[in-house]
Amino acid sequence: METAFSGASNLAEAVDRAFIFIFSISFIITIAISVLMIYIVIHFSRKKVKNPKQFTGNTKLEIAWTIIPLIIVLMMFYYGKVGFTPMREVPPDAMPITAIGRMWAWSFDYGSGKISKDLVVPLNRNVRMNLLSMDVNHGLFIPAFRVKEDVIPGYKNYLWFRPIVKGEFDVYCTDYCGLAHSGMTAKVIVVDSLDFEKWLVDLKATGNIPDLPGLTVLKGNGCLTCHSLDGSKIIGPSFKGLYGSKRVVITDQGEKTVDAFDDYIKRSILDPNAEVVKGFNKGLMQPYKDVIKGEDLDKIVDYFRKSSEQK
Amino acid sequence: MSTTEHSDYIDSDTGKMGMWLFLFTELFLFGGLFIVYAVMRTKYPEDFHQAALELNAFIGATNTVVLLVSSMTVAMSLTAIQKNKPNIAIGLIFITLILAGVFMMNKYFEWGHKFSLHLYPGSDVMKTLPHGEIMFFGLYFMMTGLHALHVIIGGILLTIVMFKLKSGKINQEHYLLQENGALYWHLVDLIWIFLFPLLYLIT
Amino acid sequence: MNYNSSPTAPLNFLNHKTGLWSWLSSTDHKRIGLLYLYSITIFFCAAAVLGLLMKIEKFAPGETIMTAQTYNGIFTIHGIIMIFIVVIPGLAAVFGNILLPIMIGAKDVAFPKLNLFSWYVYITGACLGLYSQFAKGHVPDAGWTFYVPYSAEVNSNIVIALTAAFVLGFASILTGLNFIVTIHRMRAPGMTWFRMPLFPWSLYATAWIQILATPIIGITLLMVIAERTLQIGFFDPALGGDPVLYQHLFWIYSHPAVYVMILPAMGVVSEIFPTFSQKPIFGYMPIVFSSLAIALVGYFVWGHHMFTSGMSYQARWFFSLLTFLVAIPSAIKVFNWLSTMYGGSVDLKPPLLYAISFIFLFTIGGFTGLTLGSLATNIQTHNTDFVVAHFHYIVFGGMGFGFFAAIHYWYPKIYGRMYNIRWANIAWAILFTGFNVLYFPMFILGLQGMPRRYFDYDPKFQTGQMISSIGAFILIIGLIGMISNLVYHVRRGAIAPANPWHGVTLEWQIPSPPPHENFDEVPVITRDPYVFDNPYTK
Amino acid sequence: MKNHDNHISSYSLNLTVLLILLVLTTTSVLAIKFHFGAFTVAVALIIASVKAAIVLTYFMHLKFENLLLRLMVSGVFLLFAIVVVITFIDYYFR
Ligand code: HEA
Ligand code: HEA
Ligand code: CUA
Ligand SMILES: [Cu+2]
Repeated sequence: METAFSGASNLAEAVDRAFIFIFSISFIITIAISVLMIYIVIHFSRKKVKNPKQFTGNTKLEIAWTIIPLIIVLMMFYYGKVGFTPMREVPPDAMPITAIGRMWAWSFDYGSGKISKDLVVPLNRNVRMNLLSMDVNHGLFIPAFRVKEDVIPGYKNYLWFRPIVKGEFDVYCTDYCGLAHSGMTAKVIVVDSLDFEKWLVDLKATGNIPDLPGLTVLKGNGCLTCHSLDGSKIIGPSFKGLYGSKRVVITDQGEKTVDAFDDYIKRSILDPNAEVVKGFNKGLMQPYKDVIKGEDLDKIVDYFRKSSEQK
Repeated sequence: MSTTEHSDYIDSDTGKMGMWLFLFTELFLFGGLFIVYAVMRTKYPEDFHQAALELNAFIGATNTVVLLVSSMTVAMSLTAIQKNKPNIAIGLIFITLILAGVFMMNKYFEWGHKFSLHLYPGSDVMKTLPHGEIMFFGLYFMMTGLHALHVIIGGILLTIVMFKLKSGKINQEHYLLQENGALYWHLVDLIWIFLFPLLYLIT
Repeated sequence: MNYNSSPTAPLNFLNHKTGLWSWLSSTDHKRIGLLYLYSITIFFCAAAVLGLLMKIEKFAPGETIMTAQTYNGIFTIHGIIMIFIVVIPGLAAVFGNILLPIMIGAKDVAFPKLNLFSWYVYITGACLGLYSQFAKGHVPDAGWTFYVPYSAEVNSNIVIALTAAFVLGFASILTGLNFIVTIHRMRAPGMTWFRMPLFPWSLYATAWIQILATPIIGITLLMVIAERTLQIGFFDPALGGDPVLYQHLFWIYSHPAVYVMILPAMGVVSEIFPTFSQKPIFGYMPIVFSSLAIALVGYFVWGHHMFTSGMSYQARWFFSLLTFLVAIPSAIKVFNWLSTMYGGSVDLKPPLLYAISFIFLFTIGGFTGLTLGSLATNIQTHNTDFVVAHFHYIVFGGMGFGFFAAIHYWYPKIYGRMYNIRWANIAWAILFTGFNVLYFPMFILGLQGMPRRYFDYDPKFQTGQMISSIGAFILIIGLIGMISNLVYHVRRGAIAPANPWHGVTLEWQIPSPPPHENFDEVPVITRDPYVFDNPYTK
Repeated sequence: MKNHDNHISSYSLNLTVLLILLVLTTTSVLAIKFHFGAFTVAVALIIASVKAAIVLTYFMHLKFENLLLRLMVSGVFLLFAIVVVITFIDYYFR
């Protein structure tokens, strides 16, 4: 179970120490200033003081309140730096996982053909996340672990941590990335090493459904955040009964009706903005030209065909 | 505006200071582009090298000379009006304007050539180039384009100066506008002094 | 804008000419200042209502009163209006315009026509901002920071919004330019640099930031426009561009811009504390030089907005260190203000109330700024509600309350009328309470991990969000109370004397409202700005 | 409003300045031909800066302006240089 402030990674302690240091000093000084102001307003009120003193400064005081805050902020800087430095020093034995951010879903690629929408990690193992963006900036934020780095296209950013508490924690996207930015969440699930090994080799458990490989591809690429399978409208049109249906689409040339067979479906994935289904907005979906490759496209079409036939 | 309205009675030092501050903002405007250039050059040294070979250093050099000479003629026109020789001043400004025209002509042919080679942003040829080269041409068009815009503005300013010289509104006693126009023109020159080596020379 | 009914017999800048056109064509710095005041107030109210709408939406998780698309559009235009249209021009364009020339003993600013021109540029920019909301297509939804690649790709009226920000930047540059030249060239005889009051000093520091930082954002926005319209890929990774470079360029301007907001507010309270304590400012020189130091060092800390962007380790700690250093001049000022009141004859009138709450809110905002500036803690708080709370505390609590302090201080000077003091005190109390109820919970939410720019949230955040939303309603009551008091008494207030607070700077030596030409004869200054040699309290 | 106390720079001075600038331009064109390797950029920029300085001092009359203006101009260039350097603290160490 997760509590608000308790840290669940090896990095949390140093971060929290910096928090505590800065907040304590801030608290003391803020209170001191407020009390002083109230005291002044009462004690030197116009009713009492008819003859204000006319002094204009004091060099010793000025030096004091330059030097003392300087020392304080340098200490704050020090705590911050000490808490931060280990975050950039990834231990060489860390297990690499690629976090893929796209509008608007995370997927975590373990390399071995295992792609998951939640981040499952073993307890007490160093984990290195390689951050990869498919479209715009995202931010990978795991509050309980005290880690956050931006996921920027064209850049190879990374972060690492070692989970020290078992449980489920939130993953957020902290860089504004459009319509469903706030829906771009996931879970970190910290499990025992043994359970983790089991989970990793079990390709079925998290979405890899061998008899429906197309669905696996859809899930792995986050398509289902915007397209439902049950006919409800999320952000894009639903996939329900798609194959073989008639679509009214808007193109640059105007409105037209097309039949949703293989070609249309592939076109809509590779270049979604050329033909936009009427009633939906252009530009919300990025082209998947470089993302979903030939074989996977066929799997998707195959999946659509089969699920339409079932009905 | 009636006489009691606060009028623009600007003495020369005040006016000149305003102009200089404005020039500072212009410098930082181009400064942003220079930062982009510097970063991109360190990222793609090879591509920048290749792309810069496409530019014609000869046209660049010609334009440098044209601008330098024009800079001198404006400076001299100021000397002329200070010495109370308005006709010489007008003539010199006129030469400056002609040089500005020559500069723009060169620019026109240079750009036109690039366009005929389909080397413009978003073109089909451009899309096939390596990233750094696309960036180089992007910067090239943005920087020279913005600079050309400044040449045009400077030209308009100097034209106004010329007419005011003719009508005697600018004279030996009052030539603030001419001074400021000249300052602006020198800035155009100053920026080109950096653009020329960065875009045309260093390959 | 017809002040004919004003019974103040002598002609002044408000009534010497009448009719709308006499205002729209006036090159009088005081009238231009008022034009800014009215336009800014209108935009502030509009954007504040948008803020309230966001809070209502967030009262409960899920969709309550608007869709995600609307929410994203609203925080974008809320940010654009508040930053570019309200607080950046804010104090400088309103009170700087009205008071700077008077306080340095000048008849007007150096370039009066340019001054009027900048107002028109400003209005053009502001209208473009509005147009982006109503033009065909989607409202812009990239946040006020316009981060690429999103802003370069999304299909909404981004180009209009970018152009608006560009034009507004131009207005800001022109104002800054005007002020620098005014201060250099127009000071009255005897007004040496160090006899200049502190408000003009703060404007001077501000103006330098305005002219040296704004062009950078100008060119940056132009590059994004070029990217969208001409397909030049400066920032698009698919064309070799660099999204992080955009962030550098954006913050090279936008960090110094936050000091454009706060420095004039610091100048205002530096005027208010001496007057209401009937005592010279404590540490005149340190305050002057800390303003200049903030302006200078503030130019080099922009990277603290990008600590998680994958910057190099060296850059991160360098920017963190400089961020901490720039806090020192602010600390110096706070202590000097406190010492100014200490030993004085303190009169707790509304301007002082606002000035004191300024210190309180600015301190909280500043310390949370330090939390954000420290590397380890920034990683946790970046782009969460903690940042939102930080900047509302420091922008609204700092600059906003500074603005309210200024209007309560100079109101009798500008209009020659007095607002109702008790009414003002009550409004202040509600405003202050509402403010803290609204924004304080956001610190805690942020620490718990609530990200910003979130339309929807995890139900575990609901308590905090609800308290915060309630605060917004308290705040709105206070704000309406304050504004209505001021508006109501413009015509109906009691006639104010020329110097109701017994101030000693030049603006208090001329009638209220000031005459069209400010001074009958050019004043000659023979002493320091804050000499209360004959405190009226004696 | 009068400009009398202004310095008048003679025609010949202007001409000399132009000639120097042209010589520098030629130098930099030739210098690039020699390929200094990594230093080409530096050489080109140094020559350009010298040219810029000359334009500022003579054509733009900074030599004859008051100290304040000269300080401002150098300050502005310095500020810009610092900003570039700081940006490179990021890019250089990546
Ligand atoms: C008026 C505007 C204003 C001002 C003055 C400041 C002032 C400061 N700001 Fe803030 N800031 C913003 C407006 C402002 N900020 C905005 C709008 C954002 C968000 C932008 C966005 O992303 O949308 C932001 C974001 C922001 C961030 C980035 C957060 C993130 O996104 O990760 C950081 C990080 O360092 C920061 C730090 C600071 C610091 C250290 C100061 C310092 O200058 C504060 C100094 C003041 C004090 C320290 C308090 C007073 C001093 C004392 C009481 C004396 C005692 C002091 C000591 C002993 C030290 N600010
Ligand atoms: C000066 C700056 C300023 C001010 C004063 C405010 C004021 C307010 N702001 Fe704003 N805010 C910003 C600057 C400011 N904000 C910026 C820059 C952002 C970042 C945008 C981004 O992320 O891109 C932001 C973001 C922001 C968010 C975060 C959005 C998100 O990240 O999800 C929220 C959420 O609650 C918010 C709320 C409010 C509220 C409730 C107020 C309230 O204080 C407003 C109080 C006022 C009222 C409640 C109404 C008052 C009514 C009247 C005065 C008169 C009535 C008028 C009529 C009858 C017509 N603001
Ligand atoms: Cu992805 Cu926000
Ligand atoms: Cu900042």
